[in-house]
Amino acid sequence: MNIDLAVNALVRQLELEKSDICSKPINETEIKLSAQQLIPAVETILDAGIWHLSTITCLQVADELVLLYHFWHSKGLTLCVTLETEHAQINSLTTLIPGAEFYEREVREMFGVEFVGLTNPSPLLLPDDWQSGFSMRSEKPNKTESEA
Amino acid sequence: MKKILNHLRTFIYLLPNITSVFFSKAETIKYPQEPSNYSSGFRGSVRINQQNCVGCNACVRDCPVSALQLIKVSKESFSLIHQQDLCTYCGQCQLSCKFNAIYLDNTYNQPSADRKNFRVVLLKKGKL
Amino acid sequence: MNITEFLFNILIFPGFLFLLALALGLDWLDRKLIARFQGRVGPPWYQPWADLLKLFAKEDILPAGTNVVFTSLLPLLSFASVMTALFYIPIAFRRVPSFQGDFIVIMFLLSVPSLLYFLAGWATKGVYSIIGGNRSLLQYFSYEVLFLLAISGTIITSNSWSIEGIRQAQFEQGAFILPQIFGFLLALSGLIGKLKRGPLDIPKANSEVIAGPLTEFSGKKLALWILTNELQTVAGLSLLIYCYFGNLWQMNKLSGFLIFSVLLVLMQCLLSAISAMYARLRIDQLIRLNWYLLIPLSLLHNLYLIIK
Amino acid sequence: MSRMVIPIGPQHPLLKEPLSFLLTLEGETVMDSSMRLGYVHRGIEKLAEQRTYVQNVVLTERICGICSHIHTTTYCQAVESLLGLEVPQRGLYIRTLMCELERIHSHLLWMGVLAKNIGLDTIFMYTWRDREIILNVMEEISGGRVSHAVNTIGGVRNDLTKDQMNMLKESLALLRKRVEELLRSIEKERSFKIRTQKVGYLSLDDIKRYCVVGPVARASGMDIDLRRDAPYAVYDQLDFEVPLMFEGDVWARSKIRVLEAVQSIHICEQIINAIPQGPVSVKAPRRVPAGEVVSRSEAPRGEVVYYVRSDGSQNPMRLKVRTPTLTNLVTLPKQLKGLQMADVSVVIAGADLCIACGDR
Repeated sequence: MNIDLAVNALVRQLELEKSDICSKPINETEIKLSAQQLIPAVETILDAGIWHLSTITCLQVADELVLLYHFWHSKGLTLCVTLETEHAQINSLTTLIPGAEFYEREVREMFGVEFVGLTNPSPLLLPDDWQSGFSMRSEKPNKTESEA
Repeated sequence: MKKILNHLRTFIYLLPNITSVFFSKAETIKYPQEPSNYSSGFRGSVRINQQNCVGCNACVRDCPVSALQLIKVSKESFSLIHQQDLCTYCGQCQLSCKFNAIYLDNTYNQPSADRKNFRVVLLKKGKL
Repeated sequence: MNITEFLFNILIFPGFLFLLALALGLDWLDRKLIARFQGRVGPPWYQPWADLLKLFAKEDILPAGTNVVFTSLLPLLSFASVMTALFYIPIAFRRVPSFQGDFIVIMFLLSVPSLLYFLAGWATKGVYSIIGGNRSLLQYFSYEVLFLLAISGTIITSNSWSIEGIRQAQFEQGAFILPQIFGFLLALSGLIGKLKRGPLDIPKANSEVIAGPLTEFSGKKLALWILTNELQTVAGLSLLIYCYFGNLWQMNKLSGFLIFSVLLVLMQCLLSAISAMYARLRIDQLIRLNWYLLIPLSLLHNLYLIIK
Repeated sequence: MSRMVIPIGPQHPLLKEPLSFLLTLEGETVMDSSMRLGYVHRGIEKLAEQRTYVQNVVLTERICGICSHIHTTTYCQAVESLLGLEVPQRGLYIRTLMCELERIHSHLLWMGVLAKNIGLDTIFMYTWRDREIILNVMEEISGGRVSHAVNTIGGVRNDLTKDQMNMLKESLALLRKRVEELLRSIEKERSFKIRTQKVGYLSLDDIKRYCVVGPVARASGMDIDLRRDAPYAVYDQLDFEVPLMFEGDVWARSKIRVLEAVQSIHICEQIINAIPQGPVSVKAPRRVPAGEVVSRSEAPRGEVVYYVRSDGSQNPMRLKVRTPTLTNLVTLPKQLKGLQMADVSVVIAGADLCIACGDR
């Protein structure tokens, strides 16, 4: 099963709009979702036979955190979820994809996104007594992005 | 019979290898006795062509580790300083230079115990 | 025997200095050979001496909470027991006090260092030391039996419990190496386990337990442990030479010394080649191999010798 | 039997890079394990945000000491696609050549580490001796043994001369002989086989659940290779096979890596014969238009993912690196459970960890 069919299934199940889907360079499709839609979306994708989660990218745009779930199956598929910076919280994928554990732990440490249901929330990269906040968050939160 | 022999052979599989290696020349070299030679493209140390440099700052701007430093007084008088202890010898300065002034060659810097020796004035032009 | 001759015998020849030179020479040969098998240059001849001197000059550190007297006694005792065993083994062209049963004494003295090695692991209280110590004890129970069983084939054939007796029997019956080649190979594999050489260096496998029981030792104590192991190599190899090639030379002659040296070097080559050729076994694999295959084989071998 | 907790790492002869394991042992059996990373965390992702695109080429090369070229390749690919640059064919060919040389070098290095960990020092010395051939070739081509600095945005820096091609041809012929010899040894050598077979088993289902990539996945029967499935550079013009095995243990992984090295030699020979004439790079502008891109490529250890987001300035707004080591690390607690203490070294070597990659 290929990415296009999975995208169609996603659109059908979650009733997405055309504007939520855009294509990016190097065979990449991006789909914008809300935080609640993530788990059903990943379930749909797994059902469609796309098992490979490449990574989870987190980035800060203005005062929002953007989580990007990069899937791959001959072509790329990115699920994009936007969260508030303060008290950012999202469901963990580790029950569906155990391989997501390290990516979620890293994002949790570096950006302070709380993953609900993360199997092993102990620190991965930073020391146990780390107290200097979330190091990957932008120092200048007012820096805005000029979208092309 | 041949099968049994092959099976027995797996118990001493490396024997032919180690005997043939034993009678051939060693791959390692005795370091101080035999000097190691660098290939022609080896990026050993940063050099400059005095005439070509115009002090355009391109190499300083692109240096990933800020190992180059340009002290510029006017268009004619400037000096270019190379910090060898910071340099990673990546060759980006050579690539960025439009005038073929800065380049890397395969001579090798001897290490030094003093940090001062790593600060090399590559170029001095005009009055500073 | 006057006092100077006595001191000369103890300290220089054929006593301490000669044995030291022999042990370190064999060590150098081992390192050089393995290096050449692997395509490297290898160390110069004085490298083992330099290593030993350096270790003796180094500061001696022990982890807090260990008993200093006990941990110092362990390497000293093991060194002493190997030296005592060497006193009964007629190295080169030296006559030794031989008596019925000295074979048993030598076997006992040679196995003392292994037991002390295990104790060293427990005495220094490191996790790696303890695991290494446990492994060395497990290994002790497999190779020691094998070595004893395999080499007792020569006792059965020669009907004597002394080294000199085994040697004399070979003058009458011919060298035991040909009729007892299997016994020799089994004894050699037992010896590899005894000396903790590759592929049976399980107690000190450096990718798993760092240096096993010796992890926490340093300085003079470590030097003594290493020296013990090297002297054990000399003792074990010469024991095998006496038991299997006993008739090839006469005592107290220079030609005897030369033949003995040649045999010693050849045996060392064999050991080096074996340790260069194989990967380290796992401890359970070793025990299975020993108790399911090698020990029954050596028993059968002895049974065959008795019936014959 | 009493339980004992033993630490492996951050400094341990078994690990070539710092990584911390805590193993709970019962006798010699591993009952539980926990892992910590971050001892070589250098904050490269954050650092990249403060540097220009050109400077980041050198920075990404420093992520890994073994697969340095693939990192710059993936990064340059990403930036080039943002810029809309068309890299000249000759440049792409040289890039691919370096990728494949690096794959051989990495696999040989890994094989040596595995052999060292199981106490077979002879194989270790032989593979590292053969690896030296590759390093010499790479130094001749690029001027650096490990940090090649071949890539630049818009192509490659170094052109291949006739002499270099001849040297490459000779070296590859010698290397092919050596690698085939190595392949025979790991197929036949008995002590190697009994140490590595049936150790660290991963089923096809585990591979899917843990999203494992690269040779570890292919050794369990997962047919995935980005070079074939999503060709980048010039892989669509080359002819090669993706070896596949189904045992799923460390022995299968070692064999598959050597088989891949043979394939890589084959690819290199094709490249030398087919390389077109022409320029090797095009000029790239310093400012990158706003946009985002996910770039993927097949490193020696599996899939490397770069995510680059640009806001139209000289510096990237976000650079995310996902290295294949992370996917292999996740599976380690599962692989280690119930093993003998002596097999821990085999499994850790079998996963082919590159901690510097994983930490970034």
